Amino acid sequence: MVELTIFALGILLIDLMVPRDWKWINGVGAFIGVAFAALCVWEIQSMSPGGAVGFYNSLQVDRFAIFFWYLFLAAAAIAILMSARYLDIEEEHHGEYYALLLLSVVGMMCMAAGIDVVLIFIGLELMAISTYVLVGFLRRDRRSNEAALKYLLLGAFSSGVFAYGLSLFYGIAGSTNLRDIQRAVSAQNPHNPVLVIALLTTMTGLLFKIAAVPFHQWAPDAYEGAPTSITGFMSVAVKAAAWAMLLRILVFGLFPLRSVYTPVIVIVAIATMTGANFAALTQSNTKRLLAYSSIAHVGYMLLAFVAMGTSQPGTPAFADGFKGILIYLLVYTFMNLGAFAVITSLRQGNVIGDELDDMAGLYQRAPVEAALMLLFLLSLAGIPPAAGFLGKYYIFLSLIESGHYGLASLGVIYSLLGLYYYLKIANAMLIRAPMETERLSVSLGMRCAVGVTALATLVIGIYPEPAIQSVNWSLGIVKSQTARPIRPIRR
Amino acid sequence: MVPITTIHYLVVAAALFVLGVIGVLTRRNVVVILMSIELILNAVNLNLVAFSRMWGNLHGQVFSIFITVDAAAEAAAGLGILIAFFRNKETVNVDEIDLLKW
Amino acid sequence: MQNHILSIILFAPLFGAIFLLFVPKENKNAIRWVANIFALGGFLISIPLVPMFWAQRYEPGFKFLEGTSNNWIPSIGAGYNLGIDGISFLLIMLTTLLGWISILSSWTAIENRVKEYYVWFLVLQTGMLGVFMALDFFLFFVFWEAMLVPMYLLIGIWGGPRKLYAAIKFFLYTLLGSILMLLGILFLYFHHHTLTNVFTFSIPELYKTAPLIPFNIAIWLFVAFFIGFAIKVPMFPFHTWLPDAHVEAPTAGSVILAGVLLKMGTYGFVRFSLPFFPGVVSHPKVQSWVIALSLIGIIYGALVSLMQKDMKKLVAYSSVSHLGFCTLGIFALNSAGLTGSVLQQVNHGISTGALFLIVGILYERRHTRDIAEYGGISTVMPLYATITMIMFLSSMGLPLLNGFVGEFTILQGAFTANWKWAAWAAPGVVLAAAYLLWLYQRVFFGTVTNPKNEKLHDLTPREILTFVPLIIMALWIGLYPKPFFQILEQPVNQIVQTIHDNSNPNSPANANVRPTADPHKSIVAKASN
Amino acid sequence: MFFLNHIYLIPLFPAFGAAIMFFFGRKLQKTTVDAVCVGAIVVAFLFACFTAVEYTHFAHGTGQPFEKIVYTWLGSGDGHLNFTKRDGTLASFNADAGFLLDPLSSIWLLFVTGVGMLIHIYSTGYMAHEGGYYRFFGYMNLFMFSMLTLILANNYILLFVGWEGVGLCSYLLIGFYFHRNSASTAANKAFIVNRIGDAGFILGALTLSWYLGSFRFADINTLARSGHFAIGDPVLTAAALLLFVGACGKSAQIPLYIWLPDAMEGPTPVSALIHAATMVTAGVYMVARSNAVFILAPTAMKTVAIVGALTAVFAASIGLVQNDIKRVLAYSTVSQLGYMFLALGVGAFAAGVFHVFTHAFFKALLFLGSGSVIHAMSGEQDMRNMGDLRRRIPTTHWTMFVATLAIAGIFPFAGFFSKDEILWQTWASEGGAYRILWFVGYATALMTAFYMFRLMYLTFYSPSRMSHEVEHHVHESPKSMTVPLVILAICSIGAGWLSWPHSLGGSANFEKFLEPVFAHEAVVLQEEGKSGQLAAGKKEAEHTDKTEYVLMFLSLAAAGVGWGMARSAYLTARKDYPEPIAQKSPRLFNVLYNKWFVDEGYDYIFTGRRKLGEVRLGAMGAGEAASWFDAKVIDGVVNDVGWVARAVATLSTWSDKWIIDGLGVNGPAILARMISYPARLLEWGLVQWYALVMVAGLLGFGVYYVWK
Repeated sequence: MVELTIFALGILLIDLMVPRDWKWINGVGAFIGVAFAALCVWEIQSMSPGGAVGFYNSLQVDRFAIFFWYLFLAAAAIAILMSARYLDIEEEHHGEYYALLLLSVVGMMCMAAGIDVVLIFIGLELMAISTYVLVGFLRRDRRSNEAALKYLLLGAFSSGVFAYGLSLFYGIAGSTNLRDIQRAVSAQNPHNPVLVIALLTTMTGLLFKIAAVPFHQWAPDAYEGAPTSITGFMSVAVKAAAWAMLLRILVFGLFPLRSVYTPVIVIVAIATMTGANFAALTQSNTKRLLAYSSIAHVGYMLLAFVAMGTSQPGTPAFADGFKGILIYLLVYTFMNLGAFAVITSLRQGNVIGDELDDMAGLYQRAPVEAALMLLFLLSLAGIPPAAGFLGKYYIFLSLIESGHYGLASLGVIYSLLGLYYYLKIANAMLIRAPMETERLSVSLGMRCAVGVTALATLVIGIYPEPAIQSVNWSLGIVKSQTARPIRPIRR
Repeated sequence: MVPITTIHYLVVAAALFVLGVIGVLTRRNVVVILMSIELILNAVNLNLVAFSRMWGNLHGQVFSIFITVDAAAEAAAGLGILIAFFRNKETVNVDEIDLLKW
Repeated sequence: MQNHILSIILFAPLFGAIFLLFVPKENKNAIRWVANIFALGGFLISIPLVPMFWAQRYEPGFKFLEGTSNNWIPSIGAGYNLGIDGISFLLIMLTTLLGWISILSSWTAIENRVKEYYVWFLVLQTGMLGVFMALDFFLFFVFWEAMLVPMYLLIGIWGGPRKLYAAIKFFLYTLLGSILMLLGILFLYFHHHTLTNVFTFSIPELYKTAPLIPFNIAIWLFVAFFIGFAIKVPMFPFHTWLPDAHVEAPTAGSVILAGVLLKMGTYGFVRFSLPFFPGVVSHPKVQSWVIALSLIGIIYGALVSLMQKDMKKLVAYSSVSHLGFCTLGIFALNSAGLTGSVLQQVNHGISTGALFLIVGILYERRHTRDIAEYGGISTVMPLYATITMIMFLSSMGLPLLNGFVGEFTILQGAFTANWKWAAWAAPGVVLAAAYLLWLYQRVFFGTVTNPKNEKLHDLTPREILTFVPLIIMALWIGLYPKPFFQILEQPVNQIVQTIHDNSNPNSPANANVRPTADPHKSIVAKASN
Repeated sequence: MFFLNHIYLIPLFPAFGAAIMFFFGRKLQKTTVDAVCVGAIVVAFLFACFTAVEYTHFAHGTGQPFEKIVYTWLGSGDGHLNFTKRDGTLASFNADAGFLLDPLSSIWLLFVTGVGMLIHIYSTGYMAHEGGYYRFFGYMNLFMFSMLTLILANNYILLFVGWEGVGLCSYLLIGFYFHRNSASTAANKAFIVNRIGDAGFILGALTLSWYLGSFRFADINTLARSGHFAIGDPVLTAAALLLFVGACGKSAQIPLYIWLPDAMEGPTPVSALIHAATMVTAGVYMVARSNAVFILAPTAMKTVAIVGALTAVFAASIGLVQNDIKRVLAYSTVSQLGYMFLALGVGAFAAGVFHVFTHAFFKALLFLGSGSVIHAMSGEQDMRNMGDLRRRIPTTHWTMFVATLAIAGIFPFAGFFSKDEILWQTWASEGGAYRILWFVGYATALMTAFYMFRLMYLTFYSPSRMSHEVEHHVHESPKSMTVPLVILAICSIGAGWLSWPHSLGGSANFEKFLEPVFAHEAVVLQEEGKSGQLAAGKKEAEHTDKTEYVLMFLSLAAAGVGWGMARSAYLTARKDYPEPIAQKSPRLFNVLYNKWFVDEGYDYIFTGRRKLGEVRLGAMGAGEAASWFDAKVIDGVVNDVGWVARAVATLSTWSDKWIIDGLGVNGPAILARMISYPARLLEWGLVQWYALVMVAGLLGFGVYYVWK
């Protein structure tokens, strides 16, 4: 993290020096930074295989965290690849962009690794504020401003509520460390009103960040308004970070309260799937459509979370639910980023390219991209052999294992709706006649981005073993939440 | 004269919190809404300080300082974005921010 | 070769598709040649399978096994595990043959976006073959779903005026069924784990545990699978996607759709529903319900096609009727019925495939399928008329042609199961003659009334070539079906045996009684050592 | 034994011919076609004769059947593919391509090949100027193949092959002039009506296999005669009735006879071969073949007898007034078939078969003769425009006259013996009710004589009613046509003598020959308490009976009377001559002339080709209803589900927009004034609305928690 911060600042400095037409240097720098960070993460991982706790017991670098770190870095890297050309077109090429990107990644890392609410909160805010700015990065675009403003107001509001809940937890536990909170909470009667208020307010914050109904409405606006590359980045990285935080707090910290929060989650899950899927059906704006679809995916993941919440740790249902969420996030990162990458590449000199009509006849204009987009869409719809199926598979499996047949069949119906609106895009791309016929010019970075994501989607779909292994590896720790010897590491 | 216990602080904080929420919901001026959010955060701070007093450790106070900083940062970012917005649209009324809908 | 022949057959078309990607898009004829060569190749390399299989047709169990139960995704116990028995063998041969024929038939029919067309077609081919070969449920499901996409695009891109509607309807409808089936699969998977403490998708393994599921749960699983397969077949109330899909699809698409895709449903019944839920299928109520649907399908489909004005729709509804026969045979639950059903599936592939080719040929010349547009065609296209007559006869089940063998065997099975069923199915045979001959009269007999029809040219050599293999097969099965019966004998008898062993004769009474514990024990023992 | 062992070749010769026609026919010369097709039949005929001779040596009197199994057709052939019989035991599912020759089939074999050969020769002349020459002969050969398969099959399923095959060929040949809509319609009618019968047949065969465990005639007969089954066994009765449904379809009995008259749309040789001599007798053959089963089912026997008698008189009554020469013959065929079934029904199998045998000759002759007439009249078929042909086409005239005498049952022509035997058996087989059947048959005999001589007089004797250009085209047919006529004429005289009855001092060789096939039935019949006339041993004893002579005389008298009536009515029929029946009762004439309106009734009720007012009944009606149901209800539901989903979506996302726009139309002022501030919150796309929803959600959680 530290090194990322350094890079971020470094980019800011360089940005002042380099002339206008050398701005791409920033991108390169940011990319190097991400690569270097990945290197360091790998080093940490090899250095302390069992995981380590630092920063005065506020930061736990366990496999769970490392898994997410890799995820964030990958997302950031792809986002950077996507951005360069896009920013040229938008004439918003500034170093801050990359700096903020990297900083938000730092925030995410804190969220994923933090076991102290303070650190988690700081990470959250670091990420959030950077993304507010990134969303509003297109200063001349009213939609962008508006999105940023809305996102900021609601985000700040929600984090206020979140913080309120945390403060109450501190009051109950007398410590801000999740482990202590867990201990204290398990001692308490789960139906103590203060506890419940604390829990609910906290959950409000968490659910807001993962954009679950009814705390989702910021998402479509923000996604639509933001620069497309950022939309992609938000829809995967920010979401993943929020999930990491949610899992940390609800599964790690507040697990004793699951009898209280699971029923609520059930309602939220159903509401999320319903609202999002139905809303997505009639969207005519691709970005907004994908925004709703990503909310719907949150609903599916919440189903898995329900399966976890209603079954004992150690049972296959619990494990598969957990795996389901992580794999879903992993797969989702690639397929959604890929989809947004394709949409980003539609941004040409005169076209904004986020309307469904801009997709029309994409096949004639850029066959490869259209084909890959089809792959991403199928993956989103959960059609094998695309990767998306793996996530669906685990979620349905965990539901079956924990005996939620009703929820499972609900999931069936909604995945049908999902298929329908993904097919709308596919039809536009492959079947409708193109509106303008000149071939789409796609930058090298974009090609790399799309290629990488497509490759990942396909490979994970056809040979998911490594993915599943990595998830198992990362869960080796979360499954057994028993205390482990604390070895402070100096960095 | 009643001794002032943690509960009192909590009640006051809760009141502040609710006020902030109502402010967020009702005021039309974005700046005022930002201020209401500050209100909420202050409620949080009050809580934290009271609790840290109750437990006799410093976690809460540390946390409250962090939150103050964060509030400042948020306000800064918010105002920046608001200025950009104002440039384009010449208004700070939330009920005129309705370009993105449905 | 012997050990990997299945993989070779399976991936030959896919290889062709990938190869095709490197052929320049402008050079249409080159693309056509390459595609046809690969299609023919795909068929030819499946030929060696015939003698190999014939040699071991009586050996029990699956043959040409490939891969293990968990060499693919060990951590969830899914494996790249192939193997065939008599049933899948016949369907695989049918698939390769029809794949080649339909690709050959679309030489002139497809003019725009030729390259994609053939690529998707070859991909589809691999998907279908995979469904019939997979011995692993996960693998099976992957193929089952993957195959929807190319079909969807074939209908959606190269289809008729209402192609979008038809394509989406097809996709959604089928997906609904398959996801329900997925839930069923997952339950079996989990149930196997609870019994044996092993997570595996291997179908032979699940064969051991699935029948132990108590009736009151198994019935729901059966329903889940049933809907999945019934939509695919399609059985009576789930059939409405079929006419739309057929009418809109390009000719070759219809051929494959009718010839192979529909068989997946029936294949699913035979391969999964029966051995997995013997207690349920042999439960009198369930059986009679399914049979009732089949019988309704037979008569209903025939009646509806009697009144169709669009040739292709007529043939489509006739498929509903024919597949009613197939399901009737399957759920008669005896050797004759099952044998006849599988045979009839092959026959339906041959004759209905041919019927769609026939309709397609007229459509290519006149771009209308409206029966009223035609009349007296047999004077302008005598050869075409003759071939059509042969195929109509085979479709309506005239002895010494393939249709009769299957239908009669099915009727035998149905009759011995319950004579009323056969009695109800019999009108279907009469109506089949009615709608087909009436169609023939309206299209081929009489004088050429429509001036547009006077210039029609008779079949080209390529078109003749598409029919030759089908006619040969029709005559072969009609005259000397013995080999087919022998190939089907072992698997069919095995299935019937399973049902017989696991069905409790006085079902309604003690259907809900849990099976005794010792089978579980034995299974556990099996798993442990 | 060469011929017996290669008996399967007999059907293959014509099959070969048909195949040649199918592949190369279009390019062949007429002469080549003749050589191939007629040659095939000639070879088949010779082969058949030799086979029959060999068979007589093989069986030397015992009449033991010869069976030759070529290969296993249906079934895996290794006995592992089984089905469960009614009694729960397993039986192997098996149908061989096997051939059976016994007295019954040898008789059919001989006259089918023989008559077939003659008709082929005849056709070379008759069809000489027709298009699609090769097609015609290809179909004819295909028909011969099917018919021979039918005759020689050793099990029901192979028999069904021939059964459907002849149906197909009759379809193809009726529709030979496919340009004529009437022809193709008649063809469809024939095939579909036959299909109905076939369904019954298949079910009957299945019943037998389910009950007795085999399709082989040999097995079934042995089992049926083993005495394990009580007389009147319900299952066997059902099987017999179902088989009889098949027979009704093929042999044009009530209610399925309707296709045969229309079948006259085909070329005349076809009518002669298929719709008079051979195919239509297949039903008789099948029932006779299944005699062992039928005899155990008295109910079925009664049904057969009654249906037969009714058909006989019914068809004859229609035949009385028809004007199309071929239609008259068609109805007479139906009526004669009725006779045959009457015979079978009363247990006189031998007599029935004998009538088939004689009928084959004289009815073929009549059709060919009428064909020759039509040929001479250059296509005219209406008897009202004929007359006075006897000198113009003498050969045709005298041959047809012989045939008429035969069918009318004038001694000593063939028809006399067979028909008389049937009537006598009907009278004698059982008392009471059966006497009514006898009377019906007797009345039919009278009518037969009447309409046949009506035909003769109108065609050959009465003053000419021809138009002039027709008149001077009239010419005798070529040798290729007349020679077969002569041969058939000789047969029509002589065929009857094969079974010269004992009562007239003969020794019914024909029946003796068939005895082994039916003998057991005699025994059973006696057990049933009937007098077993056809048990040959008993015969002499029976013939002390005087009634047989009385009946003989009566039937002769009937024939004479009919002849007389016809002569008086039509000998001098000029243009628009009076129809005697029409004069007696116009209404009756109308009904008869319109064939009792049966076709119309069927069209209303079963096919639905005619609408009953607004409603359409029958198959087409059901079809329309079903397609409506399919489009509106089933698919409707499917689409509605989709529609509802879309609607919900639209509502959930667009309702607010709609509200706002609606209010916008009314003017923002009203909005501002009336609902100034909550409405603003309502407006979608507003931050505070989002926030409100969030808070609402939070509170909702609380409420939900408390409430739980």
